[in-house]
Amino acid sequence: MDFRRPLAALLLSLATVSTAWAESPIRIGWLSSLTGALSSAAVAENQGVQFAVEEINQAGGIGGRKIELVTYDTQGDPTKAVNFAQRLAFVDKVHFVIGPVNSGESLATVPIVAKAGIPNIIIGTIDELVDPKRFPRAFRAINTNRQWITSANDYALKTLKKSKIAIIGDTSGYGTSSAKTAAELLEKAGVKPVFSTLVDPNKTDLTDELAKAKAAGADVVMPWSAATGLLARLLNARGDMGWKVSIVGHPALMAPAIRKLLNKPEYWTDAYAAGYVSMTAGADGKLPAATKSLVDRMRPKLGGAEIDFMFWWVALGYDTVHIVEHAVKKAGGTDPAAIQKALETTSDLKGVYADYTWTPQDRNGFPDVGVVMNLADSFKDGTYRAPKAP
Amino acid sequence: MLGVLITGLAIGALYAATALAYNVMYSTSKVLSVTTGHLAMLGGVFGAWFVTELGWHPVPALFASLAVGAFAGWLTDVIAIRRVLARSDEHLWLLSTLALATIVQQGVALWWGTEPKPFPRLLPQDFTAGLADQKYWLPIGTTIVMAAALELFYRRTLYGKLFVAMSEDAFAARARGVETDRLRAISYGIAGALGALAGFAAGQLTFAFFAVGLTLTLNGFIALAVGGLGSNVGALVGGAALGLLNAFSANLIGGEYQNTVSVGLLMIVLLLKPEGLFGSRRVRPV
Amino acid sequence: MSGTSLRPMAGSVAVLVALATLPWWAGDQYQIHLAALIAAWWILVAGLNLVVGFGGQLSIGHVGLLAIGAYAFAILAGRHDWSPWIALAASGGLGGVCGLLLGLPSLRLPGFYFAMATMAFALIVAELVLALGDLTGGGVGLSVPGFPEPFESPAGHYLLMLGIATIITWCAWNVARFPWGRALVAIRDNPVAAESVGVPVFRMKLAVFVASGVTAGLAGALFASLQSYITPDTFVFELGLFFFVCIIIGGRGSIAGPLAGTAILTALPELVAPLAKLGTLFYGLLLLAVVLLVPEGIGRLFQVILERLRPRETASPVLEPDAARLAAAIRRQERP
Amino acid sequence: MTALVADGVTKRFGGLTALAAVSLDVQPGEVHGLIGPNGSGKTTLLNMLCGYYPVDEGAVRIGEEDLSRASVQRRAAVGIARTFQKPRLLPTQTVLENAMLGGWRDTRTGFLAAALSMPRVRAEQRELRDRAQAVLEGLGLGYALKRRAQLLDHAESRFLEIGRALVLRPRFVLLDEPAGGLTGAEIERLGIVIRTLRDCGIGVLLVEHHTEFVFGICDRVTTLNLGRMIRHGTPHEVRHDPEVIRVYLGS
Repeated sequence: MDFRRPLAALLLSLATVSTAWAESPIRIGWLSSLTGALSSAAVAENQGVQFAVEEINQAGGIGGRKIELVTYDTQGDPTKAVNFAQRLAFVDKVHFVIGPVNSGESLATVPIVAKAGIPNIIIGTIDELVDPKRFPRAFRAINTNRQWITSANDYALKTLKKSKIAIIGDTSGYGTSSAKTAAELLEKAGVKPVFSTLVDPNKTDLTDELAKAKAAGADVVMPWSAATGLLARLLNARGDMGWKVSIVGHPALMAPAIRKLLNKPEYWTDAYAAGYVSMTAGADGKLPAATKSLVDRMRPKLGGAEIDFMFWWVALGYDTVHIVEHAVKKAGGTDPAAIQKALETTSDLKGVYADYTWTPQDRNGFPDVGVVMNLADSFKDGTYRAPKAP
Repeated sequence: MLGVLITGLAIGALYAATALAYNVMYSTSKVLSVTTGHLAMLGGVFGAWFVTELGWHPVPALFASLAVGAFAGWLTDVIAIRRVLARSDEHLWLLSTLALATIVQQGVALWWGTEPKPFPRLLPQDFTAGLADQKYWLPIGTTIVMAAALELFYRRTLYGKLFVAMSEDAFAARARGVETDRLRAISYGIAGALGALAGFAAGQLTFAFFAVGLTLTLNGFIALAVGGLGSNVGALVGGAALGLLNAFSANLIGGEYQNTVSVGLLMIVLLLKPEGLFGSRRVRPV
Repeated sequence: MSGTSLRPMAGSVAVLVALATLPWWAGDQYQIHLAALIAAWWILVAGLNLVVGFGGQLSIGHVGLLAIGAYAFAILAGRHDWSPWIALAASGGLGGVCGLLLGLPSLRLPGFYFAMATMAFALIVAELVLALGDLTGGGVGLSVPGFPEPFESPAGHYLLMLGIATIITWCAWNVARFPWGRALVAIRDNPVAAESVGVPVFRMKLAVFVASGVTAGLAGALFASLQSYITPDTFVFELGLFFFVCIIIGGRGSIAGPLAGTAILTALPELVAPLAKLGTLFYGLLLLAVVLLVPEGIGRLFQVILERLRPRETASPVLEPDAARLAAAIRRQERP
Repeated sequence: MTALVADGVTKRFGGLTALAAVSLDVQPGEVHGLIGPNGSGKTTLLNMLCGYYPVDEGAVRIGEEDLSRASVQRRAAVGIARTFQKPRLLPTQTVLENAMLGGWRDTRTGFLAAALSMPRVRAEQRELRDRAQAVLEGLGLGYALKRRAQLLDHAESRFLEIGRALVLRPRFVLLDEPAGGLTGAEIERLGIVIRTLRDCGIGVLLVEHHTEFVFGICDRVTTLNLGRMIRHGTPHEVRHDPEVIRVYLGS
């Protein structure tokens, strides 16, 4: 029944659009793959974006100007994403573009939005998406893929003190490039993976790959894939084999969807995924105040019960709108050049998901310290716990 | 290596079962339906839905899945075959079954979601059984039983004999008063049930996933073409060969070249023996 | 023909003039982009139409050839700094070569086998694009350069594509109306009869398949430079299905039908949001409806309606052979 | 004078011998009848002359040229044209276009020349159109040139198929049951057409069940039964042959 949520969201956004009455609203284009494969992140981010827009508009808008959100569902298709980017730039004439969600789509739309001179808040993790020279108005809010991988590598090497690493990527675009980056970064740290392979994301059984990793002497397995099915099968294969080996890798390892796919709940232990400081409960079991506050405010919207998806997506969506708010306030309007200036001199902008800093040379706003390793099986109410120091 | 062998055989069994379903439909209609793999997909998805979401016991869930598969098979005949076979254009059935397959796949994607979902444990067995695990042996066993049952069906039952007669000469069968339309509908129902059974048995291997259908349509077809169109022994051999080739190639050269390797096998067999390993050479029709 | 072809000709010219002036009357750049996208798809579909619509060979994997053209252009013009014009020609040439390599083994196969072979080809291309990451950029993809002035602006790029699409359309129309087109239709509708009059069935199928490879390669290059960035996510199997559906819905054995089909099916989901939600399901439903209700395609439907409207010939004249005229006709064409 | 010759041809399907060492020749300017009960191998022989079935033993020749291994297309190129038991037309094409298909082998231009509409292509097309139109008018189909073939009645379809065969500029025309389904008056007109072909020097092989028609029009008749030739001769000889009467004509 997943498709109802984006539909409701779309209707909601239409309603927002029609009730916006301010004379000169600030138009934000929102490219979101609300349906199609890999829609779960986009749907959650959309919750955050919608909520932020509502909050700001209820409080009177930004400097008296209401926000008008123009949402397009790209379905994860880069061709559609390009069409909609063109439409946002030339038909809807938006002041900002947020998205798209998937890296593949972003790679195609970012140059177009840049050419149109429109400020673009990037929420894809692939490194190539930002470039102060080619895309001077593209600012990234999310962490980079490199930040995830570096954290995971550090955790494996320094915290777990393991150095015989097996890398498993999937054959999708994201998986291949991440696995490659992971191997490069490891080699830079002086460690050569003992085993490295790419697996079809729909492959039914990973026992063989794990057996080979084991034979190669691996003492930690690092999967780089966003495919929850594949990761669940990896965990299952490890458990069924009875192999005691740590798994460290992509955030999807701790996706709540994995729980249902596991043969036994305990197969999820000894697995660590890159997560966020903002979404990690401290030793006292408490979330950071900003996160807690947003969770409480949004809970009624999300059905009132426990949150059953990763809350960081929501927080990221929520923050993107606030970055826009910050930029407009600081620039004193929506002039694109002024916005660029405002954002590239932004330092330590407080957000829920992270605190952002951009400079004229660096368009990656997410701080390295924002990433932290989480226990994969610690999911509760949308957030996580950090592993105890060994 | 034993592990590779058994995983290869298990996935090969699923390909072989799909090839058997192709054969059953082909016998009465001379049509290769694009929906064949999707029948197995429906068995997996509905099986998971009945057990996990509706909380049924696996046995009634199995029979309900078979019913869903049989219905889908029958629907294939009613919607995509019956009206089209009446016309002489031989391309139409390919188009109609392709359209139906797309509708089924995308419909399931909208309803069930595009993420793979878990398939329940069918027999009480600990997960640490290793290579003795049911997820390997259920599809292998099911496919062997399925092939044997089909053979008995063709040899011993009236309907089975009628299928054979119709596959040899549909016109002669009709001339002798066989209701070929009804027979074809029945064969499609049976093929649907067989496909669903295979999908159900292999559910723990594939998970309940909407995209399994197209993969099986292609790989089941490769198994069929390698083994020889119309031959059930060929379907088993072709399926096993393809499954093993897939497993060993993934083991030796990695997972990036799965399709390339499978299609390579198909091309080699078609070049050396166009009718497949166990197929019969057909006389050219004028 | 000569008398009746004047009207469609005038119509074509009018449409062409309207399209060529689009940048001056279009509401915005988005419409120009959409028109350019339609032109790119049509360049591929025009060639594929000869294979599917005329020759009756059901290829559902042309997206593989499109990807080859797109990547060839991106690599040659982008990474190796070839002139975009030479890279464009090379993309078309490579598409043709790959069409030859795919067609040689597969075009001898019966219908379903052929369809599966083309589908497998598309999957293999997708697989190789990811596996050969050093060449193709793997999952990250490649950025693609545009064309030099005056084709750099969106309007210029659109006009370039319109020009190429017009030439391709003219070529396809020529093939269709001359003996080649008839022979292809014969291969589709009655291969036995085609052979009986000496049509070299396999060679012709191969020739048009190679031609379709060339147009797919050209379309890939133009599409890639229009997108300005390509990733493997762009060239999904469903796109191959889309091209195929454009032809079947527009009508087999027609040029205008698939052209209209391509334009409508590209623009419709952009304009009607509920259709976009259904995505590929919509194409499936449309395909099924057309195959069951008007298997000759919607284009044929219009043709039949027009024929109905025309005054019926009253009672067929009697079939009365004229021995003298027949003998004269036979003697006249006697071989030397 | 070069004749189309089947020289002791044998065809087996699996264990079944469909034709056993059958010999037959069709002379230019001759109408040669081929009769026999159902399953006697008439159509098989015709298919072998056209190249649809390979010859297991024996040979097919025109004059000295051995065609036994030649493809269907090659045989069309040396002037063997045929019609089918059930007319095989292109339903969506016009009558004129169907007939023009017969002239395919005179097309000398390649794919590129056609795509670029070179003057030569257009000249060829014009010449072919005129020729096909003349043949159709001679056959009495001049009124239906622009009609789509699927709208033709049965007799018109049969005549159009003969027209297509004639546009191929054949030396030999093989007709597979051309009178099937025609009315008496139509058969008479078919007779006019066949005689005209003969008068123009074309050799006609006529496979037919309508014995009155065959005996009335043929110069020579060959009778097959169970894949063997049982009688060969003038219509008069064949008609009164006791064996032919026993197995086929009846008393």
